[in-house]
Amino acid sequence: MADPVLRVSGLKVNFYTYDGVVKALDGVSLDVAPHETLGLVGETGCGKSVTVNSLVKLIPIPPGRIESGRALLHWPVPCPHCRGKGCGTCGGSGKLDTCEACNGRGTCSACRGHGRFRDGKSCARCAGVGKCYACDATGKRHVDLLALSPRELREVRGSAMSMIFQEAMSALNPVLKIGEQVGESFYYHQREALCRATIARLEKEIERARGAATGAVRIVSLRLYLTLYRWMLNKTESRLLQFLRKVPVVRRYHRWIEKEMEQRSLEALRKVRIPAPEEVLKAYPHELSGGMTQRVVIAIALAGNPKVLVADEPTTALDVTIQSQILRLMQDLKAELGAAIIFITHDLAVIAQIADRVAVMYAGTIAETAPVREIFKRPLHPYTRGLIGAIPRPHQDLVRLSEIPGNVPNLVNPPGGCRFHPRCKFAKAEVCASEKPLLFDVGNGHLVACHMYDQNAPLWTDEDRQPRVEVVAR
Amino acid sequence: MMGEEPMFRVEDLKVHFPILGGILKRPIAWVHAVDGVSFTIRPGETLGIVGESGCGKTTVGRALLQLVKSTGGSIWFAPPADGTPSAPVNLSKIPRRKLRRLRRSIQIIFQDPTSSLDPRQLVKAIVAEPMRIHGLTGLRCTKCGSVVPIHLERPGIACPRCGATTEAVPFKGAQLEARVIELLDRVGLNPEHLFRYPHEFSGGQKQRIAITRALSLRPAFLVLDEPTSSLDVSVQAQILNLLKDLQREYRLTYLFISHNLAVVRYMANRIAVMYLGKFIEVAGKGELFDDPLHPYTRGLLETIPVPDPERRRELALMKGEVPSPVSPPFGCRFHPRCPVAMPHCGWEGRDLQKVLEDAIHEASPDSPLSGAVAEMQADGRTLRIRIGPDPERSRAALDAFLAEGRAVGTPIYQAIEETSQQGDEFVISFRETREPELKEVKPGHAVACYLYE
Amino acid sequence: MNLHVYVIRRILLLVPVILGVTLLIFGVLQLLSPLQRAAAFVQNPQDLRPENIERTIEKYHLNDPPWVQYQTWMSGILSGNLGVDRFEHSIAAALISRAPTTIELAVYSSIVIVLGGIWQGTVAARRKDRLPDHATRVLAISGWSLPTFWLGLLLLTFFYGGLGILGPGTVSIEVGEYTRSSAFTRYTGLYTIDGILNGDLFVTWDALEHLVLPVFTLSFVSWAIITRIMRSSMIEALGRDYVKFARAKGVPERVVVRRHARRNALIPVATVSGFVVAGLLNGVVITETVFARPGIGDYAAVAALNLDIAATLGFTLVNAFLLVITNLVVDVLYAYIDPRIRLG
Amino acid sequence: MKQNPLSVVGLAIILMFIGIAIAAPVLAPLPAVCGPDVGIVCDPNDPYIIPGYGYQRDPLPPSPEHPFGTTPGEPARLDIYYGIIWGTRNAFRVGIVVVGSALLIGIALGLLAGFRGGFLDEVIMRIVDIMLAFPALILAIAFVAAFGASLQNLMIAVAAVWWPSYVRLVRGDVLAAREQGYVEAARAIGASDFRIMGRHILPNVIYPIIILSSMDIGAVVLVIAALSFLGLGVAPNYADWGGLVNLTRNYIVGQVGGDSLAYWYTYVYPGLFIFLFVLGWNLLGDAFRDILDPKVRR
Repeated sequence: MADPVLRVSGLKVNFYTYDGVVKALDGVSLDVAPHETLGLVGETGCGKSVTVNSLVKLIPIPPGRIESGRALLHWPVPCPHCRGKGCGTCGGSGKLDTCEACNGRGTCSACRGHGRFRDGKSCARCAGVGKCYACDATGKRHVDLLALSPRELREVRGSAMSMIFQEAMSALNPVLKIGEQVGESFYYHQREALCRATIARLEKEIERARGAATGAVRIVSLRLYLTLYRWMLNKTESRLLQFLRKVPVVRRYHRWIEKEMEQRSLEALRKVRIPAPEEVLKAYPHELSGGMTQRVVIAIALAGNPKVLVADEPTTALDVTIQSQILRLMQDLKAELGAAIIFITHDLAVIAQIADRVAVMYAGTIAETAPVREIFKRPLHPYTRGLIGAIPRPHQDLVRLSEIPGNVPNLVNPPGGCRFHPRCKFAKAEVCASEKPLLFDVGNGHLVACHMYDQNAPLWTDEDRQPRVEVVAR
Repeated sequence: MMGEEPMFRVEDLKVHFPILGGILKRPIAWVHAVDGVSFTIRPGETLGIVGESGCGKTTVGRALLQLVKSTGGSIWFAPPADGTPSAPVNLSKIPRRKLRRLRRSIQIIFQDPTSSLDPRQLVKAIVAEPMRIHGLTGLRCTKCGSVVPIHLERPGIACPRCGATTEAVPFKGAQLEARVIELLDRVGLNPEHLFRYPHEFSGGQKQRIAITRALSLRPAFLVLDEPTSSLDVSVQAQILNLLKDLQREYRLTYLFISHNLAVVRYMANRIAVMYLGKFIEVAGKGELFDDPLHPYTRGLLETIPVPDPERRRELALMKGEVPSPVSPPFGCRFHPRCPVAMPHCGWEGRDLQKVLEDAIHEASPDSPLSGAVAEMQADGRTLRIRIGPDPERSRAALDAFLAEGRAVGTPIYQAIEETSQQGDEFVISFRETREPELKEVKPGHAVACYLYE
Repeated sequence: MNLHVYVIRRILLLVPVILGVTLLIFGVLQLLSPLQRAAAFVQNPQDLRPENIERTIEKYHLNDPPWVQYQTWMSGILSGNLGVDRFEHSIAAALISRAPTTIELAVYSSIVIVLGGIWQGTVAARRKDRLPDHATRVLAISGWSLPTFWLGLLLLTFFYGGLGILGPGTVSIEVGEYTRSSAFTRYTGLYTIDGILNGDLFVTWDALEHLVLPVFTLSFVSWAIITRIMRSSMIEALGRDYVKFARAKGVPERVVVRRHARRNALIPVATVSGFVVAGLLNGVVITETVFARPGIGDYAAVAALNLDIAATLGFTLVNAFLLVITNLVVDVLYAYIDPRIRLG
Repeated sequence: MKQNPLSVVGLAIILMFIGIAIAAPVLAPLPAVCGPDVGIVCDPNDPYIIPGYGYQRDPLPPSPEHPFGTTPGEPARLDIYYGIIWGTRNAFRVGIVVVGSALLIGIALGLLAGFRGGFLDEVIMRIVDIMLAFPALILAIAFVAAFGASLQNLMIAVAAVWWPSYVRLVRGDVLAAREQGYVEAARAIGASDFRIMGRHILPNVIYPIIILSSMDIGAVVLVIAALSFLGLGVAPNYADWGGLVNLTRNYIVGQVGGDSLAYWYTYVYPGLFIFLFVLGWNLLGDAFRDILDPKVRR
């Protein structure tokens, strides 16, 4: 697999509630390749949402706390020297994309990649591996999402990584017009571009005003605006400007950039195939249908053209006919803008249709990850097998669905070892109850966290390991 | 089974809800939740109702128990007095106390187990309450005193233990608790759950409790209203299997309501597809899935995602969204979204209004169409257009637009009956149509669509 | 339903309420025998002689059948005449002449209450379960539990009695003299405003000095309510999906709070502010009594003390109307903030 | 509770007051002998009448026999300590009676309005609106002014202005509960309206309201105190906190300059007890609100 755009490793999250410590995530590791759609499946409370939300610190903290883990996101920054125009420093690309820690070498800067120093002491920086700790040996510029400052985090949110939620209707602010809500995302991520565009428009405006006889006053005001926007271009977060926006007459200057925002919002809405976008911009959320709101939310999420788009159960609340429309839309958009998508759902049917790779989660751990065809053909983890066996098929008459006995465990005191073992028919008390299984690579991109596939623990017969999906078809 | 007397015969069932509004909060409009539905349910079968949210499927289920008062039509129910169905009664007419007694044999499982269980009642109380209300009696052996298990109970059956005669005893104290435990055990819960509150259980377990409560009355008929849509896949499998087993053991009759075609296919023998308060297709499940007739049914089957990456395909699209049930479309209610709609499917003013609005939106500002329409006002089959400032030009533009449409052969334009001009008002009226009614086109396969008339 | 239908509906609903209000008050009156009511009009006990009583009863038609009395009474009210008090002065006139003082007090207090409450509530919500939250909580609850009159007395005795500053009354004696002189025109009757209008800022300053303690006393009690509502609704709003989504969009926290959360959080606050006003009217009576401010509250207290029923009820009626109107305004405001009500 | 330490403080305060109320006869016994000859005025059969000590204008400062000093001598120098102790009993009595009766009316009407709905609902809620159109204290003042000041009238007046808010509260909860799934479920198993109301709705709405309302005891005491402060309360020598403050009020406000501070005890002690009493209830109530209010619940 190509260098991942996002590599989550050992993510551990707890919630300190009054009923005890909920061990929501217990060392979750994920890779997301560029342009791929990763399907994240699991039942309620398995931690799918917590995983992605904690990446951009959207879990409530407190009670939540991210105990450990890293999330390396490949994130080139605009070249500071040329402001993205392209220059020597960035080799004309306008972006800086080499790891600062290792200057693109990919080796640990402390031990030069030897893993240990001359005196034989192993390198603490890279835990003796020799890989660059900052970019995970890719040499590209990566940031650890979990270590970002609030300010950086804000920049990442919505631009590098943006989200779609299940309840589109409640994701939109009921008292703000759609236009205001779409415009925002441009305002906070592309202010520079907006300013440039506005300035250009203003200059044109001034030219035109020159022509007109009565333009004198107008020119003055336009000039004022022009200076203001030049200012904004340099220091985006200017308190003065924020103040000016409250001053009655001067406030007008802001309309120009708002016009610019409106333009882009319209494009954004068109992109998600919303009919009559002009009306929609003026509407309030409750005036739109479920399908429409979900489209709006998608438009907002794509506004900052993200590298990773997280879709958290985007179609669960919708009817089949609308669901298919949205899924189709997402397929098309993905082709257009080539972002990687993390698609969270509990519906394996949807996964089968939209995902390239699938990661199955159970009780805060990754049970199995594999390419989508692979996982449906050769589900290895007992849980995955049960899950696939339990789906009713629309194009097949089943005599009986296979069941997974028991219930999802309470994560305040989860079962030790493999969290699935109390419900697992293959469980061998000795290992499963005591040791937490790691992800074993069983080849062709198929990883499974189950002792059954640990070559060093031959307690299971090959017959056990045979991927059987108990679907009794007639 | 076929010949048998139906347990339910529902004729032209209507349920309309008022929308209150205006200054005095009087009904200003009606939601046609269920708008003339007829069907029968035979003993022992499972009728599935499938449809999108807001199509009225839930309301049908509630109307069978008269939890919502039906606005029109009749619900004939043949209460099986000790196994053999007796004379049918019309549930929508009988007095409330009688109805309350009849509810013994008609029960319902709701979608959301969390809200359907009283948070302040213990499981024991929840399960026992129905038996208390109806003062149920159980059969006890005259010799060994053991209570006959629920699924064996027949009047005058011999004691399964010692073969002695049995007598009817009202459930109280120990007897009652014994029966509750027996029931809980049957659905896979155990006695230690007796004295817990609902919130201590998982969704699946709560649904099991709800099922127990319904079973405790030994009903003949169960309405299953999306019983698993709030549950996870693995739990759903457990519940669905449980329901199937129970049906076999207690010879239950089900009405299974769901939006999930796959689940309905798994549970039902016959399936009714519902759209905007109407049944549009009713067929045995094999029939329905192998040879769907109604365009909507076809559309559904093509749009549902299949849990199999091998059969991965570009998802088909059904255009538009479900219209509001307050003023459902004329003629066939599906016609605005129908891919194979025909001129006589019931086109009306607002359809054209929408088309025109979109067209005007797309049209470039300098095209004649853009200024042609000052105002549109659709009522029923006619669309009144106040044409723009420049009458000739506007009129010409509109005519051209309509003509173009006809030429292409789009049904809506062909449905236009006549166009007339009164002053600056341009009136377009569509041809009269009736609604297609549900007709058997094949044995056991009825569909409401003009394609098959 | 759109805004004006909504408003009309609200107004129509007022009619029965207002009618009921008058009926209730009138009913209270009727519970007393004509004799008792007549007694209320006799200045001093020595005059409680039968013929006096008779005369009074005649004079005020206390023997007419109730509906007739109600009719005359109502027509009086509708023409702005609330009858006369014990000393045969027009109640309406008395209330009007005293209104400015009360308005000054009430308006400034409500400003403090609402703004302070919203701000404090927001802070508490954002720092939930941390020091500011707990501090707010303690402050609010103690404010809630303080007897208004006691707080007033303590402040008064400490500042005025002890330090000799911030005395009772509306303005200090000499300023009072000046304002009554021809050099000073009473445009509005509100000292703070008139001072500015006359260009005599020292009057405004003096009036403000006398307002500090009463306003503090009055607001400290009601402020707690707004704070509490604001806190809980703000906490709710901050937990909503749209706030989460706004954050996910990369909107700065400051903006998330101001623009997304607060505006929604204000909706319930608008609804309770009506009740807060009621609280104010209660407090006004006490505060004015304690700080010897000659407002309508003080008037009512005195009237009640010497059992002047007519005056007390007149005052009550006015208050009821005030409150009803406020609630109407609040409802409309509410519909204005929340588009779902406006258009939904 | 554990979530909110303040509530523990509240509980402590309330318990303390309950203790005082119970032990009143021990803490503040009537003087052994009293009558004109010993210069002590008291009523041996009504302990709520505060014994008075002479008619001098100035109050007596705190001393062994008058721990909190006495009020100024109009109508007589009353022992503040005694008044406060017996005032505690009075406070409990007043608060519980008023809130209790208001609550009964509130629950009854609220249930009726909420569950039956329709015309009955309309009527009840209109009446409630009318009652709520009056600022509570002011309406109470009107009542008292009309029917004369006495403890009974005081309590009636406050109760009369207190119940409407409960009706609104109960009705709201009933309406919410009525929409709950379990009510429909109850209907489905054939339960009668009466049973649904009694077995399903009532238990689900009543506990929060009772708890919350019990916290109003503080608020009621506050209103009563305010009334008696205005002189609309009980006889001046009756053991009532608000009354005690009232006795000293004109006296202080009149004073200019330092010496009004000299008699601080005459108003600080009674006021302090009112404050503590109400504070106790509110602290408790706050904790309960947090537990009951889903918005704030964690």
